[in-house]
Amino acid sequence: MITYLQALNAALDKLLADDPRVFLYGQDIGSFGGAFKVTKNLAARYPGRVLDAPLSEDAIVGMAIGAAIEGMRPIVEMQFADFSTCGFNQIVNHAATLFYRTEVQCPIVVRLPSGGTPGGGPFHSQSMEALYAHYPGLIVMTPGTVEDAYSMLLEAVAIDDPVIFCEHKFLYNHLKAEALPDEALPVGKARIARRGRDATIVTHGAMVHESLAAAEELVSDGYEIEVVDLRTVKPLDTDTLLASVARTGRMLCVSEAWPWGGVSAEVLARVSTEGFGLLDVPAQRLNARDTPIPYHPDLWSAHRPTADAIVASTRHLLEM
Amino acid sequence: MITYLQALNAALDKLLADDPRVFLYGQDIGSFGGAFKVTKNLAARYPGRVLDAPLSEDAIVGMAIGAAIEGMRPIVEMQFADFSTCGFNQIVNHAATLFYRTEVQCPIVVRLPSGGTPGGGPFHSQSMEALYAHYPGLIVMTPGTVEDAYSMLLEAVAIDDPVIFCEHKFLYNHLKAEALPDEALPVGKARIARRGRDATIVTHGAMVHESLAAAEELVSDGYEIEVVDLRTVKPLDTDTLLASVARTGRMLCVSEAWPWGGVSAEVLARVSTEGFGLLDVPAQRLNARDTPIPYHPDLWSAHRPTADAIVASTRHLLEM
Amino acid sequence: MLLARILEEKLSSLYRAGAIKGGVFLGRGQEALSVSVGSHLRKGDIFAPLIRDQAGRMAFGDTVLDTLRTYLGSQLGSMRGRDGNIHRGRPREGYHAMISHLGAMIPLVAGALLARRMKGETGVVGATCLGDGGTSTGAFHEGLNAAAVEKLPLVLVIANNQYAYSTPGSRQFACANLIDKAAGYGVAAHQVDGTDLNECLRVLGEAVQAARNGGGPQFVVGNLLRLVGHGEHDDASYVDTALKESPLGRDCLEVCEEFLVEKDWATTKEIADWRVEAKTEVDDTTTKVQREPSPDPAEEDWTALSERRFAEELSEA
Amino acid sequence: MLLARILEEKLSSLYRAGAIKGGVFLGRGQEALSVSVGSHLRKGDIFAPLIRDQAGRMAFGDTVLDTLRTYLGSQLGSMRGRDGNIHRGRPREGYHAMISHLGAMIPLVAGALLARRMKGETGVVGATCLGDGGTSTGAFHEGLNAAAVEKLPLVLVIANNQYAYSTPGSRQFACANLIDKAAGYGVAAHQVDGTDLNECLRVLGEAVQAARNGGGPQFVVGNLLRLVGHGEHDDASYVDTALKESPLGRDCLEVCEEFLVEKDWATTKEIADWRVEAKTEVDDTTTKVQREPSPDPAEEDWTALSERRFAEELSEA
Ligand SMILES: Cc1ncc(C[n+]2csc(CCOP(=O)(O)OP(=O)(O)O)c2C)c(N)n1
Ligand SMILES: Cc1ncc(C[n+]2csc(CCOP(=O)(O)OP(=O)(O)O)c2C)c(N)n1
Ligand SMILES: [Mg+2]
Ligand SMILES: [Mg+2]
Repeated sequence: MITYLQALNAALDKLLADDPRVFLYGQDIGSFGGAFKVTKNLAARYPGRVLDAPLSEDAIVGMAIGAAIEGMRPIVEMQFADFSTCGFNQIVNHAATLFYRTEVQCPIVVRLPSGGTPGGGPFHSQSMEALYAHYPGLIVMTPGTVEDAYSMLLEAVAIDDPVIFCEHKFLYNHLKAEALPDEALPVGKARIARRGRDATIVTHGAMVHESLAAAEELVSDGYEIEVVDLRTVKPLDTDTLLASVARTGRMLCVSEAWPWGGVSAEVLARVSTEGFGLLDVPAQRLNARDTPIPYHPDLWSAHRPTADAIVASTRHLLEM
Repeated sequence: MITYLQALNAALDKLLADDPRVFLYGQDIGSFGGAFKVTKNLAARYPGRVLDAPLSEDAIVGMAIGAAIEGMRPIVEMQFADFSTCGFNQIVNHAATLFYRTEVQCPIVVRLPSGGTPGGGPFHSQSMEALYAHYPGLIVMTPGTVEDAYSMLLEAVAIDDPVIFCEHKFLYNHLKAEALPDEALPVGKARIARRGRDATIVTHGAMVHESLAAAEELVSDGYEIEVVDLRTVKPLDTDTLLASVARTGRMLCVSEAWPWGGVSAEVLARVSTEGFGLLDVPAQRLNARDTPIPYHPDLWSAHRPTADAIVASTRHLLEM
Repeated sequence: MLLARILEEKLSSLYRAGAIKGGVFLGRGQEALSVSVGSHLRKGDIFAPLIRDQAGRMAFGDTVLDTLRTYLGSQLGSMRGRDGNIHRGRPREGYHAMISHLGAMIPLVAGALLARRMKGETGVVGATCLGDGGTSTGAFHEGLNAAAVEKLPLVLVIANNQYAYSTPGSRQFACANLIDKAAGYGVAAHQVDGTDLNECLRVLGEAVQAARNGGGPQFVVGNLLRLVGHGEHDDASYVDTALKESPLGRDCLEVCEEFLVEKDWATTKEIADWRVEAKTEVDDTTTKVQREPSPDPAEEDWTALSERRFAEELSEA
Repeated sequence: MLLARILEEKLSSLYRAGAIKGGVFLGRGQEALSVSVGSHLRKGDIFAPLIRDQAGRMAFGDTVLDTLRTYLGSQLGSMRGRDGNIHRGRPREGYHAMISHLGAMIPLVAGALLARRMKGETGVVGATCLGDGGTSTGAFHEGLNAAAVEKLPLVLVIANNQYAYSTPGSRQFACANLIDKAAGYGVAAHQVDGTDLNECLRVLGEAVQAARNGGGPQFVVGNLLRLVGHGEHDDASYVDTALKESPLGRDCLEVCEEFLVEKDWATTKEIADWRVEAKTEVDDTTTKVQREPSPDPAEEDWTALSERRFAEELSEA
């Protein structure tokens, strides 16, 4: 069995082994192996290519951009996604604009350990994909499975544009798979995680598993719920969503991020517009609440969508 | 006649005169009067209360927060909205979370000279309202008229929560009104800028005027287009939108910001969901293109929505 | 200082017992420096402590009770379960609640001091602490610089514990000594052996007084070692043994106790009694807090805004 | 340097004639310092100029033609109308195109140098410039510090022209001299009279050589005055008259010409001829560029991504 975290480590290992242009830069990622141990053993295995950075998110991203222009393939680790606000300017104004302005590519990958865990609190729990997706020039991935953690990280580095890689902390050690995949869906394609006919749940990241659990629970009520894992939120695979909604006529979008302008807003805007004729009832969304992410696990469980809340929302959708 | 810019200056003047807790902090806003002259004459009139700041957006916002906790009402000027990325962390993680975490209010106003002007280019043209609206804990205003520039700035300072005040640079000197208003719609209420019956254009900021021009042009085709000016994008006045769509059955949302997760995505998500039964045809959106904002005025005109593009999109909506 | 140590030992054992859901980040070895900051501040001053400032917090007025409430997520704690562990404070009392982003508290304290000046208050001091790693942040630089330009009475204390998480100073900065940074901001510099309480009290006393007297920002570097992991999940195996055995690795509490005994200011017995007393207080308070209710999600007021009229009902969990 | 001056004078008059749609930000008075940076760099080196570096840009290989194309928005310019004025470069040639956010180019150059080192290239230097105001940014601090930690061959040149837009140094920093910042980063410090070309060439020569030889980052402060507004819309009335009359206010070009004449290296006549020559080149190129096509929105490829397969069609203008 291999965990989501081990899959990330294996992907980094393979990338470093296969491509001399790849190097890693981030806080405590060297011999210490990173705050979560995603880079464990890599510094020893690839001397001089897994570098501890100062506590300087802005410089970390800025340096990665400079190295990318020089033909390298830097992979940057933010210790938590939440700290990427301190490197925000370099990401959205420098990396994201470089190709458009200069025709020079900027193949950096910024790894953001994302999402909530119990006791994480307001500054160690954020899901920032919508922030980055709003800016032109970035590709934003939110792998929700062990297989995707592995294959999407490999692809992220292969892409010639900057990639924001939102890996989910809650899945790091919880999620396990039999083996690493040999092949994968192309980047930009959503995946039907579960076939259904009565309604479509569109989701991504850790919410894939809450949604699947919800779908399972609804089986006893006689419902077959389709679950679509977006995988990449920018670009967003509208076609797969529309095809699913064409089958089910109902859609709920579940996202751990905040509601206003989040992934779910973009999904609803697209599906409601392009799938206007396909929807039997209005599309719905379920998000984290519009407050900072609370520290206490009891509050946290009520703040983000859970399988129970998804069941309730889906029932509501089905009964509309 | 009073310009949008003069209205802002008059509001600041009144605020400083009426409330000893108000002070201004930002780059070049003192005796120089600011890059755009919004704070002209104020430093001389209110000695020690209009302070030039170092070139340090992060510190500027951080200091404003500290002063607000101490009971002051700081108004911060970013030289351009685009530079607020450098103060982003303090805004979204400190100001926006303070009340939720500590029960202490954070009444700061961050003025963002926003939006495109010809020749502004990628870093002097951005519309960042969606970024800030995504975060819980912030109020985001986008005044589109001289009257609102004045009255909403007064209200912004009166509000006990942090306000992101997106004033539009293109309107600074172009837009004029007869006089300053004595009263105003409450914050959070959208305004029917033009009555109509055939379709609703929902918009805000400088796009209000492009939309009104488009509506005028469509009169010759026999169409009466309603134009709704959002005024505040968070909170968003869904009720007024729904009431308008109930009358017209059709909606186009026009926004100068980028599409993914922007104001228009949020508007479409809400109206399509809550107004599902009211829409005769799918809601549409028209945004700036999903690239950095180009420098050349010819490219810029093709990048952002203009009256012509709005006419075309509205025609398409009407003919659906 | 002793109480802070005992309390932190309790937090550590509660962590190991799984009684605390989030992380636990302790200040063992840094108490002398931290307590010296807190104890030179007066009521009406401003303090924004950081990660390893349990001792300084208590000297400034924080309590065993509120510490435990915050760590254990009691609804009665100052953060009401919304934030936890070191992210606590009572900003209305000048005791600020840190956000995680390092360096961010510096401009906040500067701004609070600016406000005090505008309100005509004099003789106020604002202190905040940071680690060696935190000096690499843009926030540190912008905040200290802006405070220097305004000549604000800010005391910025750098606890140079030689590591930022696992990262040693050699990967964090290239100056010979962190104190060399002061001149670049035009602020007064102080350096102190952070393992020696007497020295810490003296130097912080000078720094706080200088700030109070209008000397502008004071930059204090205390050299020491943290005698514990970055957090309780961390065994700190990366810490250089030579450093541990150097004077930097001394336990400030032991140094202090030896001093007290040597000077005949306290007997070993008395110190042992204080320890028991502290332990009793901590244990009793723990028992009490563990019986307190957790915050109730159903009663939670799910808005981030203080102005209720702007709260929106979106389709949420 | 002369050519840069003449070219900028042309840009100023084009601006006044309304021929340039965006802003124009000139380096008048800063040419000696700027050209000294560019002229010590070799092919294969890295240069990220800033606002007032027309002279340094040209010394590094930028041309009158591309400058005018960018300002006038010709489709044939290196930025193809997508970006303008000082935001130009050819990053593939080591000549970087600044973003507006001050300080942001420092880590970029550091990262490029890190990459060169990883690729095994030696003897490379990377230079970048910044104003006095730019030293207050977090980006400056983080970038210089990270470069120092990696001991990269970065030459960071601060053009201290005494103002950031309208803001004087006294509202920008509190250190006695900007050079005092170097020690805090552990980097070598150089200071120079920015109005004296000889001195600038000598000091920059030393700094670039030191970086090339493995001496790590070099921090250079040139003292001078900008002899022009912040941008051409600005009359710079805030500049202190005493400063203008001080040695800082000397025009480096005049200083240089006097020197040449005094040394008998050139006659006044020869210099006048150079001026005419430069003017002719600038005028001719302007005429040519003004006939070039603007970028055509209809042919514009509206995607920010280089990988076409990920471009999305959203409902847009
Ligand atoms: C801006 C930012 N980046 C990263 C982190 C994650 N982080 C938390 S503590 C820490 C190390 C801090 O080291 P130092 O400042 O020396 O303080 P110490 O822990 O040694 O007391 C890091 C990297 C953070 N809190 N803030
Ligand atoms: C981060 C950031 N904030 C604000 C600005 C707006 N701005 C452009 S130039 C300038 C003044 C720069 O002063 P200085 O660094 O001294 O350079 P100078 O113009 O004097 O050459 C300012 C404030 C900016 N470009 N970047
Ligand atoms: Mg440390
Ligand atoms: Mg300057």
